[in-house]
Amino acid sequence: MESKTLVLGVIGSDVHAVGNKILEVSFQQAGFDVVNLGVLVSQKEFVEAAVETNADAIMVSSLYGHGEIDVRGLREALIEAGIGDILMYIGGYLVVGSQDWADVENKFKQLGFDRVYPPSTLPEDVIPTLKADLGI
Amino acid sequence: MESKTLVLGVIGSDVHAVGNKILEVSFQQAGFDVVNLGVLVSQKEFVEAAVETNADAIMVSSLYGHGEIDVRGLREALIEAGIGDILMYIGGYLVVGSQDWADVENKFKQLGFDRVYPPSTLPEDVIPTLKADLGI
Amino acid sequence: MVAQITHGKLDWYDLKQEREEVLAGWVTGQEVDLEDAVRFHLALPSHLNFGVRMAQAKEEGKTLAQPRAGVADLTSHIGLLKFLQDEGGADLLPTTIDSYTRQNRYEEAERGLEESVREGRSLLNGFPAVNHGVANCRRLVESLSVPVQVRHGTPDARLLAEITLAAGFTAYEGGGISYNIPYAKRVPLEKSIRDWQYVDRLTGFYEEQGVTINREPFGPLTGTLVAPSVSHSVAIIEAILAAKQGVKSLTLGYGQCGNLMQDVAALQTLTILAEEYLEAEGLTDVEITTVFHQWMGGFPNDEARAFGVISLGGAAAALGKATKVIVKTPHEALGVPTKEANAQGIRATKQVLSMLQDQMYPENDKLAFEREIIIQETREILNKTRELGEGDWAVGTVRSFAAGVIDIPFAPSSFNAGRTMPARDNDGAIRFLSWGNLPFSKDIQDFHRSKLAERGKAEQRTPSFQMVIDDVYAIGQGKLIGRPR
Amino acid sequence: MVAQITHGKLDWYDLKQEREEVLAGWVTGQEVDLEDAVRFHLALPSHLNFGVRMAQAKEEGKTLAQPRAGVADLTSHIGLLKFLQDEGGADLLPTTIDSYTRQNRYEEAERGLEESVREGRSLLNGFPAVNHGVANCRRLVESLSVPVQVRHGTPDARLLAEITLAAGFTAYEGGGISYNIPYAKRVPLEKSIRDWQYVDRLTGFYEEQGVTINREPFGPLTGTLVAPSVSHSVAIIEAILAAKQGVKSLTLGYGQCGNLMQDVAALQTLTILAEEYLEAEGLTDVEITTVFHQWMGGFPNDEARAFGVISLGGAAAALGKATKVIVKTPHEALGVPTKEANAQGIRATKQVLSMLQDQMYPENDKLAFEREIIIQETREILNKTRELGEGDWAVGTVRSFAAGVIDIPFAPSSFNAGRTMPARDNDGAIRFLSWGNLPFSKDIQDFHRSKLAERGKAEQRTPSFQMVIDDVYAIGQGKLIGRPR
Ligand code: B12
Ligand code: B12
Repeated sequence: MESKTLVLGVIGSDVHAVGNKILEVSFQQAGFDVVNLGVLVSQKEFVEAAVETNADAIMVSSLYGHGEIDVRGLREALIEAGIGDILMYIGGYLVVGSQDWADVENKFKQLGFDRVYPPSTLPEDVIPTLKADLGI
Repeated sequence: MESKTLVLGVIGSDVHAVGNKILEVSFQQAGFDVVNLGVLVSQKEFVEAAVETNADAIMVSSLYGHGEIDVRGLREALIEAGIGDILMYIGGYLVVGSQDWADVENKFKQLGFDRVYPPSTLPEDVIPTLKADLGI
Repeated sequence: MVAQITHGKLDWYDLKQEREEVLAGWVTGQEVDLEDAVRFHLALPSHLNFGVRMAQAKEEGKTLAQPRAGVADLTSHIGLLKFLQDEGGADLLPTTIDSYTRQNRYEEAERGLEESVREGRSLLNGFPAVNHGVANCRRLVESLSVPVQVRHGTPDARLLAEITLAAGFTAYEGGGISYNIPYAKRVPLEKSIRDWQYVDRLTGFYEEQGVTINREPFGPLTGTLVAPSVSHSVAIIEAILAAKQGVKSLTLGYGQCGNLMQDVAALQTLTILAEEYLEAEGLTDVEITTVFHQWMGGFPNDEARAFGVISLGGAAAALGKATKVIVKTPHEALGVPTKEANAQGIRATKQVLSMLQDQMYPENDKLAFEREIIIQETREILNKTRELGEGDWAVGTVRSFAAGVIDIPFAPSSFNAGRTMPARDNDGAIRFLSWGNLPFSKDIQDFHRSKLAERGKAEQRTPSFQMVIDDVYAIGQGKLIGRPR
Repeated sequence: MVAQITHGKLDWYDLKQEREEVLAGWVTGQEVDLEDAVRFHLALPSHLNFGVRMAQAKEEGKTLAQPRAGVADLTSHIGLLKFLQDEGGADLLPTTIDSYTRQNRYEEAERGLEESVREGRSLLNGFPAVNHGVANCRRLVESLSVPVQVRHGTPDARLLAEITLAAGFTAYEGGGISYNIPYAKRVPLEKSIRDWQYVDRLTGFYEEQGVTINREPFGPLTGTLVAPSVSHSVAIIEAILAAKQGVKSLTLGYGQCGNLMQDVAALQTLTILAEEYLEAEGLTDVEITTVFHQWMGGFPNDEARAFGVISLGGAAAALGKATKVIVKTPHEALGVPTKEANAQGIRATKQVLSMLQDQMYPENDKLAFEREIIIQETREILNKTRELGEGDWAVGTVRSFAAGVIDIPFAPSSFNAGRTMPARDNDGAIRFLSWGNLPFSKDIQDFHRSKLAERGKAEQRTPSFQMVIDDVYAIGQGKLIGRPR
């Protein structure tokens, strides 16, 4: 299998590191090249890392509730950097409190994400879809 | 204070004895003469005891949920026995499950009870009202 | 007058006429065909057998969770049980019987059933299994994927046993003491013991045909401040009486007191004592498991607080290594629970059980002392009972209750002396403020006296019935010990 | 480059210029007037003082309950806290600060606050106290009838401390390690330790004026499989660092592991060790109390199961005699809780606390052994740290982290070695699968090796990172130990 590169990170002022660590290990075990930016990652860092590593997908985490504010403009920044059609997933606790999932999913799709995952997502729930989306 | 007589009992096939015991002691301490019929008391026993002891009030308990079925006709039986206007209270878990209290209260008032009490009633919640209703 | 009883094994053939009378008690009695029943049982997969599941859990050191539940109508009842199995994760299921059936008032049960169907809500507080009959009950047993037990509170449960056992239920709760004294007012013990010997002998018959039916004396009794030695004495007598009729699978019960040390000690001593007394009667081939009942007295109204009580009960069951735990619900103080609330109670309990599954309450001196107290008290009660019965446990039980040698607090029965006054000590363990005629030795009496004095001192009041009342309300009001404000 | 630090007491007058800079960090800094602040504090009734309330609870042997809570808008935040006080029965209140403020991003916090007011829901995950300023925060303090604490996760919390302490908050969570390593990525320890010395010195200043401000290092760190010796080491270092700046009221924290014995041993040793090390530094006039955090890792989605976890945490806190417990909510795995869910968490906890209030976890050999392990491990870490610092705890801490002598699992900080791998043993206690550079002696190493081997054997697998992952998910999935299916 041709190896695909994922850029991984937790956006904004968010420091939840545990899920990020587990995703890193799981994606590696599934055969991906993983560039893990860790926690507290700015939009700029995501864009630069994706450009530099010629990444195939960006995997954004947001756990702490400010996701909505933090991701605004990320898709636009990617377009500006010339990689506007890169695959982009987001997962975690995307808003403050619990809201109707369909609304949340819809909101983040409009913000430019291809797929949106709720908090209790396990790596094995994502990997097959990711492979399919990347054509592997 | 002139002493008033209460007939106390748990109606029907109901064996919940703890509240009944506590009510007995509490009413006694409050100065009433208490005729406690205990648990598993039929309508007939209530009526006979009230007539025999020339009671001033009947205090019916029902805890196990069948109260609705068990008390039907009790007021009529009292009327028949010539003590139709005796004061009558009921308390406990009057229906199966939890229903809107206003509905339950209303239902049991229509069944002939002067006052209807929910399960978490303490003796001290009742005694002042009872004294007032009996004019003491 | 009630006939003289003994604890000897009933002769199956002598029971023939009595069985006919019992089965004539309601029209569905005609459906009972023992041969067919045995065939049905033998064809049931073993994962539906209650005793087998309990033995397996004991072996694995796991604590299983079982709710209480029952509604009038069959379809609704099956739906309820499936919900508790699938959404609650119940390891074992119940069928709680309504209160008319418990008093053998089948006409009233029939009326309640009809009205329930008409109104589309259960007007009965349980499932009237006798009225439903064998065929209907089999539909129930076959719809489930875990074992199911009959739970009730019936002094004369002969017809109910005939019908439900023929229908494939593999477990049956109750006993001649535990389903009389807390559940009846005027039923003589001679009668209820003899009626339960019938049930046990019927169970023994099934065992003889290779069908294991689990029997469970009702441990918590009145559920209200019952000290371990009192409930242990009753459980062990019922175990002996059952085993003498051929019962081989016994689950002995105990209702949570609330002091963790006392609860663990009670669970540990229950098996020890039961095996000791069964062995003394030569009854050695009986599988003993235990059941812990989450707090059986008054609950807090608030659901969150009720979850606290439930979880603490789960913790005590797990740490004391009960084989199963009977689960309460966050609606306990509100009325018969919705199925959702019932499932919630199971799930909260299972979370605690599994988190504590590999943990033990640590062995220590105080625990050993607490065990010693329970063992000594129970032996004093049981040995006096055996003495009064001149070696016969059935006779001894009747005489013991008459003499107040066994005495259950708050029991409605007129055959119970009602002379004891239980109250919590300063650590929340249940002790005796007065022990009536319980045949306690001087050191046990001194122990209780000193324990209550200690509490009285801490609360600056003389122990009295007010203390008992305060303790009855305490857990419902968010405390364990009913201390003055 | 960051300036060299020492653990010595900062000179209040030397801080003058730094204080001015800090206060200039946001417009509300101008509202701070220390003289006025001291007057305000001295006029507060003593039942609103956090440290006084904690000392009293310790004296009475009671465990108090405190929630977490914070929303953006002032009125809503006051409403929330009053609800938790009145409907939840919270003994102590929090004010949880939003994550922008924690990173000193006051502009973003301002925007989040404005948007929250506009949309009528909180877009911030906490209360931006700096943006609200002194006068607004005082309204908050004065609206409540129990003490209130600032809870956050801020590496540089100087301005937040200036404002909230001036506003009458009487307790302040955090520390130079515990609010850096789990909460930041690139903040050097020299910087966060020095910034927290500022906060502690400010607290010391208040103490000098007769105003007790309670300080609480954040015990649970990353909340995920942190062994007691690691969190104890951090708590004790922060206690020393704080006390050296004049802090007199300290609450040391520990996050529930889930094994009851380990949790009780951890709570018991925390005070013992803290007093030992403080005394060695000549810091003897410090009041030490403890805080137990209900399970800080991933929670079950199901609310009923969450109640089970919460209640078990309450039980551990009560049996271990923590002075207070920080309460989770049934919404933990769903997102920031509603105020109702938050109050439910408190009430479930309080029910358990009060039912166990007069009960103790029994003293026994295994508990003593577990205490010995924690004590020995902690001493090994702390003594090595002191050695590396040549007697200076601030210096030693920086060097210890650089060397992996202190190492917090799953921490995001690049100043944390991240070389240990914690995992549960076969009883569910947290041990080390690998201890990286933790300065453990051979017998401690052998202990961990044998404990993990025991579990590996029971599960028929070689301990590996998969075991760690399984343990991370376990409680969320209804178990304590992440065993393979
Ligand atoms: C541990 C924890 C912490 C630790 C974090 C330590 C650390 N540095 O990692 C500490 C204590 C420091 C902490 C702090 C805070 N936390 Co926190 N925390 C948790 C907790 C309990 C567990 C998180 C966790 O580790 N889970 C285990 C991992 C394996 O799961 P995960 O993180 O969810 O990740 C999985 C999935 O989400 C998914 N996923 C994640 N990202 C992505 C991305 C993609 C593309 C895909 C496909 C999938 C995916 O896959 C992952 C692996 O399975 C959760 C609640 C919970 N879940 O029970 C709250 C929680 C996330 N925290 C919360 C909050 C608010 C905070 C604080 C703001 C306030 C506070 N309570 O103190 C601070 C924020 C600090 C900050 N600036 O970020 C909230 C978020 C609320 C919301 N969004 O509505 C939660 C939900 C708790 C709550 N109910 O209030 N927290
Ligand atoms: C202990 C108990 C038992 C014991 C009773 C032992 C005994 N013989 O006394 C046992 C285990 C035997 C038992 C059996 C059953 N119980 Co029960 N039991 C309880 C429990 C836990 C506590 C009752 C109690 O003692 N409370 C303490 C006393 C002091 O309070 P009280 O009884 O409510 O009385 C006070 C007030 O109600 C009020 N009051 C009562 N009567 C009156 C009358 C007047 C006039 C006034 C003014 C006030 C008043 O004042 C009293 C003193 O404060 C309650 C649930 C709860 N409350 O937490 C369920 C409960 C009452 N039981 C219930 C049921 C269904 C049963 C069973 C049918 C089934 C079963 N679960 O096994 C059987 C019925 C047996 C029968 N035929 O009656 C239900 C009733 C449901 C409903 N109505 O919707 C309850 C609510 C549990 C539940 N949620 O399902 N039970």
